[in-house]
Amino acid sequence: MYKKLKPYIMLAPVMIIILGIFTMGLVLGFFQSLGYFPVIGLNDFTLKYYKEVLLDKSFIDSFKFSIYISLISSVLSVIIGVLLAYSIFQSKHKKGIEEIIYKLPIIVPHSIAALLVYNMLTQSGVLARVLFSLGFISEQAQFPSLIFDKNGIGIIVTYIWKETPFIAMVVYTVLSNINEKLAEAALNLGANKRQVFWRIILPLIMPSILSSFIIIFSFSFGSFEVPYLLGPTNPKTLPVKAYIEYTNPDLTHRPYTMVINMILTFYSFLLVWLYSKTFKLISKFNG
Amino acid sequence: MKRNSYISKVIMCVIIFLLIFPLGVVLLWSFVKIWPWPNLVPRDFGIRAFEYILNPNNKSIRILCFSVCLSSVVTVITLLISIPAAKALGVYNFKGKDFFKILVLAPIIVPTIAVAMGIHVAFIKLGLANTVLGVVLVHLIPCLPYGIRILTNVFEIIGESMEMQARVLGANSIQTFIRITLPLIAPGLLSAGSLVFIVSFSQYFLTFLIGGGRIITFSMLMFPYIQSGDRMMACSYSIVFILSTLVILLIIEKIVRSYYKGENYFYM
Amino acid sequence: MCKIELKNISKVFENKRVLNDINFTVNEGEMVSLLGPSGCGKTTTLKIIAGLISPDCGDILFNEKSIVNIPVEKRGAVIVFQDYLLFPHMTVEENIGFGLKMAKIKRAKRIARIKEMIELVKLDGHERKYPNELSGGQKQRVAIARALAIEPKVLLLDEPFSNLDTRLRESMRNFVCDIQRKLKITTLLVTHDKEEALMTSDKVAVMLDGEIKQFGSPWEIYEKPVSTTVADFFGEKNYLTGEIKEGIFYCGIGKFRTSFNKYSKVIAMIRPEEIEITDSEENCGLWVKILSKQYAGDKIYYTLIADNIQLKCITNSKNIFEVNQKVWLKVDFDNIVFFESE
Amino acid sequence: MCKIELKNISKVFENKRVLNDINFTVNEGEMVSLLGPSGCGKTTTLKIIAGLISPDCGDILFNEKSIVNIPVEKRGAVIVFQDYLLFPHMTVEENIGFGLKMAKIKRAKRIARIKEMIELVKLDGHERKYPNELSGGQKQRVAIARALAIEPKVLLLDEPFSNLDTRLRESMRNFVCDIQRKLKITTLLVTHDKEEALMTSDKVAVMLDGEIKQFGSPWEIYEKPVSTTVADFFGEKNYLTGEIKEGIFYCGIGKFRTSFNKYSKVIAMIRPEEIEITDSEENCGLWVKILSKQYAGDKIYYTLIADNIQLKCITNSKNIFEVNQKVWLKVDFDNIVFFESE
Amino acid sequence: GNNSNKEEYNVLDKEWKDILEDAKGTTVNFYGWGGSQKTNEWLDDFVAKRLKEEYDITFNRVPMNIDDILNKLLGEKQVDVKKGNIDIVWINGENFYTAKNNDLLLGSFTEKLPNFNKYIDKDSPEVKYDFGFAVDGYEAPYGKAQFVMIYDKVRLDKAPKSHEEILEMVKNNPGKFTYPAPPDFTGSAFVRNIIYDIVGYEKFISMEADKERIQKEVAPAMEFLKEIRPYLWKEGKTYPATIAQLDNMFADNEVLMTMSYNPNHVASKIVTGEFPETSSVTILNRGTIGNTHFLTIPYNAPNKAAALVVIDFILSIEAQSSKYDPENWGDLPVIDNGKLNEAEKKIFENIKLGKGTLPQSVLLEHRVPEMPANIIPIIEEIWQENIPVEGE
Ligand SMILES: Nc1ncnc2c1ncn2[C@@H]1O[C@H](COP(=O)(O)OP(=O)(O)OP(=O)(O)O)[C@@H](O)[C@H]1O
Ligand SMILES: Nc1ncnc2c1ncn2[C@@H]1O[C@H](COP(=O)(O)OP(=O)(O)OP(=O)(O)O)[C@@H](O)[C@H]1O
Ligand SMILES: NCCCCNCCCN
Ligand SMILES: [Mg+2]
Ligand SMILES: [Mg+2]
Repeated sequence: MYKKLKPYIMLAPVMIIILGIFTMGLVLGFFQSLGYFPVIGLNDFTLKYYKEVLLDKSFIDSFKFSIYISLISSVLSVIIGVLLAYSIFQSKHKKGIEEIIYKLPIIVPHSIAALLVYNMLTQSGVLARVLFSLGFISEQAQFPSLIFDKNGIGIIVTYIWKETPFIAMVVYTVLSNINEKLAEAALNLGANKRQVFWRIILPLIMPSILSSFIIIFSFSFGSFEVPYLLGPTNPKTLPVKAYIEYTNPDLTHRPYTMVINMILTFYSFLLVWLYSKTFKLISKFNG
Repeated sequence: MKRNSYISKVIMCVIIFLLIFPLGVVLLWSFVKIWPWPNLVPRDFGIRAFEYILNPNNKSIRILCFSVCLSSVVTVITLLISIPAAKALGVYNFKGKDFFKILVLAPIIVPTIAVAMGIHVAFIKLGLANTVLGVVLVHLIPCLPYGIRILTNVFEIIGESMEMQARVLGANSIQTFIRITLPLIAPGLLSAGSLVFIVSFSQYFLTFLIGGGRIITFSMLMFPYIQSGDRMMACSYSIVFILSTLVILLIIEKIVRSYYKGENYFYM
Repeated sequence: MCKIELKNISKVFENKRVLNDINFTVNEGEMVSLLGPSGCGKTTTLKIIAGLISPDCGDILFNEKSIVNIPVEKRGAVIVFQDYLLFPHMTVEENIGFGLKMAKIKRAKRIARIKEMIELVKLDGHERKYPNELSGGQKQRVAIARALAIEPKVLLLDEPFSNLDTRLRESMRNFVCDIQRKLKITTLLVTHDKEEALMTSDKVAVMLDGEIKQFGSPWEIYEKPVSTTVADFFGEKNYLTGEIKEGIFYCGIGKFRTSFNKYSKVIAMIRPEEIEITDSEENCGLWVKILSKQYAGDKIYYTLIADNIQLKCITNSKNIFEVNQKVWLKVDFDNIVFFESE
Repeated sequence: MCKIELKNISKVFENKRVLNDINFTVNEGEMVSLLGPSGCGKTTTLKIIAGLISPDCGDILFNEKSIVNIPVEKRGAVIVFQDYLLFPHMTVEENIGFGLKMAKIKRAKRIARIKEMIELVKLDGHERKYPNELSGGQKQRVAIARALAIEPKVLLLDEPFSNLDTRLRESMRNFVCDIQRKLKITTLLVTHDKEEALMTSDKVAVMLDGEIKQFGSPWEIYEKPVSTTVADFFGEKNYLTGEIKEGIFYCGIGKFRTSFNKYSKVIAMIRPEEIEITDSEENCGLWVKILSKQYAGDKIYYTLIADNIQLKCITNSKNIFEVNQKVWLKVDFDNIVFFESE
Repeated sequence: GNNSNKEEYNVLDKEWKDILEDAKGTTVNFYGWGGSQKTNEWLDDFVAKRLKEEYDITFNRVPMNIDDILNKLLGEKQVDVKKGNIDIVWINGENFYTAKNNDLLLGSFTEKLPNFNKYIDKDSPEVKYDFGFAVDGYEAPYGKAQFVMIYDKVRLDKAPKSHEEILEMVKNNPGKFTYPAPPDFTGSAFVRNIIYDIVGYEKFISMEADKERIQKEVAPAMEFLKEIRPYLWKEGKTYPATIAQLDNMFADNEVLMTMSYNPNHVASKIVTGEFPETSSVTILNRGTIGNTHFLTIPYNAPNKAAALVVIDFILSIEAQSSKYDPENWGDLPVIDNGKLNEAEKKIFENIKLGKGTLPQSVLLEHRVPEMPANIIPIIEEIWQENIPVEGE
């Protein structure tokens, strides 16, 4: 009996905190999204806010833009991060400085990261200046628009810069825990280095890649700072929309904030769930 | 073989350069007075921002120390409760495991502002608002997912057999935890710990709300400057922020490593 | 000093019954060998005794007391695992000293004991190495030393000598047996080496497919196997199906006098070493041809053919015969084992 | 079909010379056993041949061509590792099929081959299991199957049968040998089982402390060991120091006639199985007392004492004597090995 | 502290000297935006020091954005927290409106303050109204701001002084001008200034928050914004999200102009070296919007007495003049010049004007009032619907 309960007992403290603190918040947020917010005099439950938000033509654009940003940035971060982790792992003969410095961007808060990418990529940024002094461009306007642009390049670059080391750190941690003799065994069975990576290393670190992907995807899907600071005026990502509604001093706008947030939450859970399901399917049938 | 590791060295260096170079620019910016287009080097330098930060009147350094302590406490608590949870998720098979795995990500998935007000109300009711305890508790929320996920991965790899061996040799569960589990997960603990520290250290929205201004952290001082676009200030604060985090992390890493290294010499 | 009783232990893994109603008793201070083919459930049995796996049903008694609810570390039953499971973050010394430390043995005493153990398992000079710097056999010795260091009440050895060379194996075995006898450690030894099992143990348990097929003294097990499967376990045998009528055993290769007369339809089991071959015709011989021969140092393995029936024969290497040579075969049918055949 | 030559291979690990000037040749399709005590450098040798460790100096030739600069996966030398190293994220099937997949074998062919291998190593029903659900011996069999599946040019076996019971061991051994012979796979086998080494191999290399002490046919190694250390490797021996004068060997237990006369100061090595004991006095006997006795199924190990010198003796279990019984001892000093003593 | 709950309730009934007495030895928590080094320094170095010396009050500045402050108060209101943390809030406009409307504030307290009574022109619309909303004594003026545009004399020899000149300028310098996208505070103010410049301000001052009506009234201004769009930075396809970014773009020579709601902003930016010495401000001839920022006390302020004392101190000549000095902050004073004696007037006159700024008199001449706060989000909405173009 105890054996059966043991995992639940071990999860209990975490669940008490997550559920305990979260449920209250989520329920209140949900009520507000339904227009129930007595303290400012909204006393009726209604679906009108949902209807309004969902029917707003810019909502779909924002939704697509959000998905696009977080998907592209997360996928690229994962690829570069894994590449980085593996190459550090490979070239590690003795512990080098690179093992510490690659982690630096993790320490940098997102808003600073935005500032930093801004410094690099605007038409008067460091990159433009370098190109100018090398003679590749002759005036600012020739430098492509990478910040506040509708392709969200600035946002994506910021997320990649911020999350690549995160992925690399997680993957590197796991890599160094894998029995390296397994790679030897694979080499010995005729796998070349690439195959060792794809067939042995990658599948073994895949669970960690998956969960870090989920983390960075949901983070970038739900956070407003970077797209707010570097995004185009139109379309805005959903979190930016929600944030702008939230900061509207007219509190009767609060239900819109909550509607957008509830939709965001719902889709994040859905995507995470779908992703982990498909991942399971793939890993079952690739044999 | 040789050529391969050469290539990976090059890849590594390029990526690391791209990651680090912008930080160099931040460092530079914290001393820049003016840097007009198209100069490659700033026109004028100054130390206004650092003077401000070091000025005791605005308590930046005191608040920095407090923040470090606060985040350290949060980190320790997060890790302590993440370890059993991660072990359960990583080692055992039980009903609803997948559900729990997604649930622990909830704090990342659900936007903070969606739950902030509810949390605030709850904390006021519980008498936790405006207290250090309340802030510590609320920091656990965004920190836990990182702690749990990373440690879960580690537990999935190391499994349970070493712990079993220790139990068989007469170690009780606490001894097993301290002598076997901890050292085995130490690298993962370092990663998780540093990330959790960072997440807590850079929290500001929840700190505002629950700390209510009673508890002021370094990020609360820093963020207005980032928003106001005072690049010299923002970059200087960032540099202080980054350096202090780095120092803390290095100290932790040193302590952890020396603790387990030290065992080799005076283990009896 | 602990008597172990297993009562009706069963265990199912993923719908497969791995252990099926296991019952046996190991008396205080006894050494019992557990033999059985790969995958028959030996490791699982040890793990259940140590408390690392809980049985689906059944009870385990240590000194007449049920211990199924006692936590692992309180049972005092130490396993030496088949795959060593050395702590990777500890040196050889630290690994060996781990259990002592857990038992809160004083530093000075601990150091002395570790030193002693390291000498006994002949790992001097490797004290400061980490497991990944050790050879397979060295790892195994550390695992043994680690378990013995704490002088456990019950010692569970899972093929502890499999990666050691004959000499080291012998000396380690003697050393373990000595300690075992001196301290009266109740010991259960899983081994694939039949000689090891027969020579070192007070009793032998033969396990097949999750069941104990025979449990008895080495002599009983070897000389009086309850079935051909048990018998086969101690080296390949020759089986001759036939009938016994009036003191005569009729079979494919001829008829032989025997004093056995319990059943009429029988299978005669002839151990290869019970077959003698010579090139000089003596009394009551049988004429056979040598089909193949394998040199094994002190012995030679022959395959013989007599009337289309192949027989295995092991002789010492003094008389060497050539393949295709015709030789005379001699079997003492009075002393061989007959099983009833249906 | 590959001839392997090792030339002056040396390897130092952390200031300790693990391999010291190793030289030997394995001819095409030969099976060579590598014997040696734990930690002597056997695994290291195999890893160097496979390319997993690079030697500090020396050269390795495959078919007269140096391969030290050829990457591991191109060498075609497959190791079966002592600690299995199964891929934890792959099922038994997938593990076995891994090498085939790497070699881009077509799916249908691959599946057929995997099925065949699984049958051969008797793992039917375990195809879909993951390594952590297998018993020790099952893991070892997967490791063997995985290596053999790709029919390598060179097969390096590191104690591949150590966790298997005698019968399975024998059948696996025969199966490996069959394949080896059929495909002429040049094979190097590390084993602790002296019988295995002597029976299966074309040549035997005895390694001690990182050096090859003797390299020759099984018969040479067993019958003509170059030193007592090599001899000891095949079971414990009796050594009698003495002098030979005019065809008589004088030693602690008496004087014996011998035809050997190369040296005068000698050590006589008498294998325990070369000592015969009887209770009836025959010609030229010596009177000894039985000190202890160990039952080992088909054999009995006795310790005898004659004039304060202990002798080990192994007999078949037909004549059973009791401890303290006095028996007559017979040794054929004409056929024993003498070493020069200094 | 030494003030029990009961006393707090009656703080507005108390005598000023009792209030001073109550405030003594206590700590006051001042919550407000903390993104300006100058402002922070003025509070930390000057105000805190003087309060300690004069009233033995410990001044604790908490940097917090107004929306966070309101949310905090709102949360406390829901649970009816009697004693919060915030004593003073730096506030104005819509946020004040929200706070007042949701009963988050203490009440009418300004009459209690000696300096308010002595120096402030209570009938001035700038004191009576905050973005068109009646103040009713719920907040005390703190400083004044006025919208200005900033340019670099070296790069732009003629600063535009009307919307027509802006059009001319952008046509001559395509891609070199832009404004922050509303609802950025300054960007929104720019749009309103353009509206005023084109259709005049008078009709908006008492206009109802009726979207259709507003839409009609601002249509010409929207047309103008569309007209200049192709000549804007990035062809008007996107706009900086915050004024901070526009400032940086100006500092980096990416655009020719930036703008500010603080006429002294340029001076402090020149002092810090972010803007070139040749930077200067310009205003529109038909006037630019001015507003006042205020200080208020939340309903559940734990130390209301000290809050009153601090606000009173900030309304003193000493504080207002110190604040006006561009070396310190450069924020326009709220004191009515007419209520000062000669010596006091001298104090203000002696303060050296910051580099690049306009004298207070010029500013006041061109000062027009803000629209009612509830119109502003509607205009922002209209802008959002009309101006930004989706990518091609
Ligand atoms: N990475 C290493 N660092 C230091 N020493 C090592 C390392 N690997 C092996 N050794 C040492 O080298 C010696 C030879 O090791 P090797 O594994 O070749 O032995 P082996 O002959 O295979 O022994 P066994 O039969 O026990 O497996 C051992 O003494 C071992 O301790
Ligand atoms: N976790 C598991 N899940 C499923 N099956 C398992 C698991 N562990 C063991 N088994 C199966 O149980 C059976 C018995 O395993 P056990 O390890 O006890 O065998 P063993 O007798 O020790 O064999 P060996 O001599 O090969 O080590 C094997 O068939 C094995 O495949
Ligand atoms: N807002 C700062 C959070 C920093 C932590 N980021 C970790 C990477 C995953 N998003
Ligand atoms: Mg086993
Ligand atoms: Mg080895």
